[in-house]
Amino acid sequence: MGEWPLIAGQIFNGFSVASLYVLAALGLALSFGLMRVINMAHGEMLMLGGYLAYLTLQVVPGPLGILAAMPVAFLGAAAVGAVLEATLIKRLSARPLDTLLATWGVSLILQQAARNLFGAIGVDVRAPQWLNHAYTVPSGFLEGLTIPATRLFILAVAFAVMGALSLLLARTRIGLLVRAVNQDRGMAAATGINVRAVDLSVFCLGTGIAGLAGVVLALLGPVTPNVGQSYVVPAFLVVVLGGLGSLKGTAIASLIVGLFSALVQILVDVSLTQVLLLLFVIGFIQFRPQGVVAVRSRALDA
Amino acid sequence: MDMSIHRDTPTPLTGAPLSGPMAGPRFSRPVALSLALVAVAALAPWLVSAYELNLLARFLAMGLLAMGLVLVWGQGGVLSLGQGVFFGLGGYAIAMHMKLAALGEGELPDFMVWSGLDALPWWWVPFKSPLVAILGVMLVPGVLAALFSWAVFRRRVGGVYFALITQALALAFATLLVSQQPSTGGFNGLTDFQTLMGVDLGSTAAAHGLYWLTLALVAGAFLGLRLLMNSRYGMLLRAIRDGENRIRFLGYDPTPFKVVAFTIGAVLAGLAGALFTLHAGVVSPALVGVVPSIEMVIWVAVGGRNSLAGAIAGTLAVNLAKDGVSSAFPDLWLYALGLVFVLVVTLLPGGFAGLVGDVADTSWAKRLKSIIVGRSK
Amino acid sequence: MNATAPASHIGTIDPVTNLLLAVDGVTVDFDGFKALNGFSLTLDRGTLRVLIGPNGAGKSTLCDTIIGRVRATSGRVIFKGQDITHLPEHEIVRRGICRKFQTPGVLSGLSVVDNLMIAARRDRRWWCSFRQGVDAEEKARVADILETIGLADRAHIPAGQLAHGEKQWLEIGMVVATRADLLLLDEPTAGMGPAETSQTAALIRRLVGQHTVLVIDHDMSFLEQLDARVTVMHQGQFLKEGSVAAIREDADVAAVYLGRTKEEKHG
Amino acid sequence: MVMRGMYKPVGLVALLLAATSLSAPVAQAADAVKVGVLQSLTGTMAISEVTVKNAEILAIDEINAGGGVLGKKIEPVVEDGASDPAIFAQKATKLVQDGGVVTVFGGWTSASRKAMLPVFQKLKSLLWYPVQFEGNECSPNIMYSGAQPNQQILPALQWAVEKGYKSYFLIGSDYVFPRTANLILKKHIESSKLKVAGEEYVPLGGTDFSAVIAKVQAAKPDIIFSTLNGDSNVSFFKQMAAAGLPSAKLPVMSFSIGEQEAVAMGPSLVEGSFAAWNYFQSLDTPANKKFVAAYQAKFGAGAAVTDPMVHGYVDVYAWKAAVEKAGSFDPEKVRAAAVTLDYLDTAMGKVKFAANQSLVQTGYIGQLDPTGQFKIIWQSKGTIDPDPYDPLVFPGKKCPAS
Repeated sequence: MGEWPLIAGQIFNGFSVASLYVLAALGLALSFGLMRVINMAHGEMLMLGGYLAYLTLQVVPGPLGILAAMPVAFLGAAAVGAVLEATLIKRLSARPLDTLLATWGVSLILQQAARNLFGAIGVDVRAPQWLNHAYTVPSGFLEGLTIPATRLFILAVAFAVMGALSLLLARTRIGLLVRAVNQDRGMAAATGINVRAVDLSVFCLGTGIAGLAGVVLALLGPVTPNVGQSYVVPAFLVVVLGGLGSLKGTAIASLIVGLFSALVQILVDVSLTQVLLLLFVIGFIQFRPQGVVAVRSRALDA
Repeated sequence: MDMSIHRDTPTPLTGAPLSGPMAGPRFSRPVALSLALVAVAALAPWLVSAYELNLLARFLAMGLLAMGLVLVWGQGGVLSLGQGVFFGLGGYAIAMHMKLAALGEGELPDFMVWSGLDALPWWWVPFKSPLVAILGVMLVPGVLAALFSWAVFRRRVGGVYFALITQALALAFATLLVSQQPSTGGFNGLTDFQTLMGVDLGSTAAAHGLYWLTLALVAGAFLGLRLLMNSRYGMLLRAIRDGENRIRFLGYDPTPFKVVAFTIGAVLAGLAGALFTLHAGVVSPALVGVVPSIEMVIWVAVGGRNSLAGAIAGTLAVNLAKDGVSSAFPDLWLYALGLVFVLVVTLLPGGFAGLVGDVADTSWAKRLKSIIVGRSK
Repeated sequence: MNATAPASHIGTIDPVTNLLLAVDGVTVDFDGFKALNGFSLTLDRGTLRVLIGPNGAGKSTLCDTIIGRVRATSGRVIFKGQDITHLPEHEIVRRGICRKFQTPGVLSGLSVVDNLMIAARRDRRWWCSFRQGVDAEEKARVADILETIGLADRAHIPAGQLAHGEKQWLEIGMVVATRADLLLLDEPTAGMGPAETSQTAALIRRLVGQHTVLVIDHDMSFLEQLDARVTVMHQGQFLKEGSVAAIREDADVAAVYLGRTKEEKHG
Repeated sequence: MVMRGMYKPVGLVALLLAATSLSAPVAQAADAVKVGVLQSLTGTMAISEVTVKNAEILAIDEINAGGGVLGKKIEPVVEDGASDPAIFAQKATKLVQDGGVVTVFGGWTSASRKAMLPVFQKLKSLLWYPVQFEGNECSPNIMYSGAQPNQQILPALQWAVEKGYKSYFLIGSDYVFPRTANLILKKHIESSKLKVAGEEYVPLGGTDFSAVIAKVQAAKPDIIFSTLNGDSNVSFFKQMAAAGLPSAKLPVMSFSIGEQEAVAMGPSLVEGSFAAWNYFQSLDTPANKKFVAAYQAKFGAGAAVTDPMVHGYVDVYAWKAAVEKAGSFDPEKVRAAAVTLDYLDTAMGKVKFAANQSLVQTGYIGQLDPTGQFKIIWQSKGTIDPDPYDPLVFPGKKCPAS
């Protein structure tokens, strides 16, 4: 087995990791684009999704449990997001940096609540048998390249979520309202749009997607009280790279981060990859401070 | 005038500016108060036990970092979630020197030996000199902070973005320290220090001396930062916080002002890290990562992001509470810490310094006071 | 004023004339929408010019382009014979252009006098900000401006607590305090009553001569009080130039404005 | 006035300080002796260390129920190390200097032990450290009951060599223990003329193994030796299974997966994989049955019992035996007595402290069954003497004679 399968495998892994980051970062980017706030408890929405998957699997065991878990996690996390938005984010909307700190507090509380409810050691969520196999290239120059079905499944979920979201934003009335508020908050409010309701729905949608992401992350990783923390910092970097809350920007930024990490890992270990990734991001904003997708308009902040 | 931020409309910190930013006569009373406070604190070695003195010294060292955050975050509006990095750099700089100072000719620190190194890494070599180490405590974090913040601010990346990037910096730095075990001591960090410039660190005299050194630096930084905040620089920094573009279109370049604030914050963090390392006897990646870095911000949030004294008080209060509560009620501590984040930031953006200011200004407080005083008679 | 900065070679423009500013064929393209489309304008030293045009004509974008907040897609901005098209904003300001924004851009956390002191500061390099003490000349100038804009008795309250009209005046004061040669005043009378508007017009007329002033406004009575040459913009392009009276009578100007004047006044 | 607001908080803290310094230690009953229990109750390590604290408290309670030590009841003082070495050092000082404890049981990470070491040396006290570690350390003020590398890692290699595995892939979390363990393993594998197929590290808590698994697939080893820590194990086994490499296909020998971790990960995920320890819950001895029953009676019927827990438990009993032999609570005398004790019959079998203050104990290999318990499939021939310095990797290094 030569170099090629390894490189091809890493390109696939780059896409796979990117799909995880897209799912983890999408909700974050959505509410950041609209409300300019970052929810530091976003990682705990992923965690919540994992635990909801665990609970669902207790009720619906069997091969299709994981599919049932996705809507449950979406709704559960969206509900928690609604509470968070209505009680906290709303009050702090004019102070984005303070929102960061306050939601960090929420994240500590949610982690400890999970510890008290489910125990510190985590729970068991397993990929069903129909996902637990891999496709291997039998011959040719890519001989030995292995593609796990679970990772394909997560890629598919990521594409489906992005597709659904862009349809929602482009084709529905809710999407129209979101775009209106996104473009000019004051004007939208003046034309009678209930800006508060739009904020609330988008925030819920964002946390819901995080809940959904939590389910698929549980297929490849642990479900523990602090699992959110291990995904949330890369998700933040995706938001920084992606620019202001555009779907396209988030997807491209995830892909950049995923491919960069996967390809650099051929040469150096994972620890060093993290450092190089940060340097890459700082280097990147030297050239494109506004992120992958620039929003160029007259509405610059005075 | 009140020292606190009042909700979203920060009140200025300067006195009557036409009579100059250093409104003269007002300065004497606070100076007298400061001196009295420092004098009382200087007596601590005879008032508290050796352990409590050590604890106080550690927390005062952290207070140095907290005051830096007042400048960076309170005055400059720049939220750094990566102060642990600079704290760690200062700590490691002094720790490396102490490790080297304990060695004989040609010896290596033990962790290097069992990591398979046979020569000292080049960047360790200068730290043999105590002078380099002491300068390094300030210069290494200072230069890194200046370069890093300049690279980010000059592209006008700030606010939430900057906070997130500093958090990634904290994660990357901690990971790097852990993974480069042969030259950093890895997860274990550096510990077991014997002497600093010939002084036996285990002695009571050293403990007292280091405490006084910390206290002196805290007092010095307090006065220095007050001067700075009352200077035209301080005024411009606050102006940039409130309207960066307005300042830019008045012909100022905001970038260096923010870079200077961030760098001063980092130098203070580095000093704090070095002092903390001397008091704690250990420096490790556990002090520099994402979680400790954000906890540093909460000390300041609790005390008051615009109050130097509040920042020290907040640091002492949060850490004393942690010391007391986390052993007896570990679960409760985590809930409490989370709630403090939420409540202080939401309801008390000026921290307790702001609260105290507010309360002192309201007439009902005076009435309450008179009632209490009246009753006690 | 700033001899060390590299001066680009000026082709058609003769630096010895009275010319202060030349906007030379500037186009600004926002994702296909041309806010400015090959627009040119020249201003002589010590003159007053009024810029009008319907919403979206590109008036604010022109100010933004001169001051560097928006960058020209093509074309040049020449100030005092030097190309400033690509200079950083603060460099442009230091060369002598200052702008009042449409929505008052005062520093609400600082006191009125601090706002003016910051604007009046001649040396704006960061390393000079650590010095203690106040320049006597700057202090006198600020006191003078405080009198002029009528805020002397409110000098020490936070600027955020001023009424809207007072904020406008404060910002005009700040712009003047910078000693800029060219003042860009974007809607200086927005939110003002007739009496305040007249005072503002008088103030601006006093500034002319010492400064070159470019005013953007819609209020016809204000324009008449200013009594200056008027340039009319439409869809990012030059439409007409002339005296207030001539512009008033002009059929083309009437055509682009017709039926829209009322809403303009509120915008 | 400007300053009034500024100085109030200082007054507040002065009050707080006064309060703490006034909270004088509760007067100690004449018939009680204080010992410290110092584990992380918060932070990332709490998950593991709380169970060790439980086991230590259990032993103390049992001894108290049986009459105490030298006629005194043991009074445990529990402190939180908060997963932070600096706090471990701080709390160790607090316990010994201000808390008046005669000895301390605690620590898990090497980082916490290294931070506490100077404290115990300076204050001339004694720490009982219960977790397997990388060796390379001998302090007269620490009793090391956890395995030295030659008591856990090398027995595992010996077993694998006996089983005929030729090609070894080393995967670890990126910190001290895995790095040192793998350094030792590499030397021994190479000196046995076998092959190291690869060596990979992921950051502590890392969740992405895609690249590591790709490298494993490329190297095609016979067995993986894993020093992964904590949650990373879950990600590793899930992603191995997803890549079509369950432990049935490619065996994994873990050094940090115990009964507790196996239950948390879902036993079916790790079923069939191997682990090397000096104790398994399934150990079939009367002493162990009694210990497990007592633990589960106190902390829940299904509670898992692990190697570090039993070491913490045994430490307390070893301390008691040493105190009784010395006839004193003085740390110096207790230490001298501890290394001259005869074999104790404990839940983990016959153990005693060697002259280098590490524990003489047996090495076991277990294979995980579907219930999360280990089936013991191999054990060392008799007890193994602890050797803090591997002679192959660190020739000539020895503990200073104590």
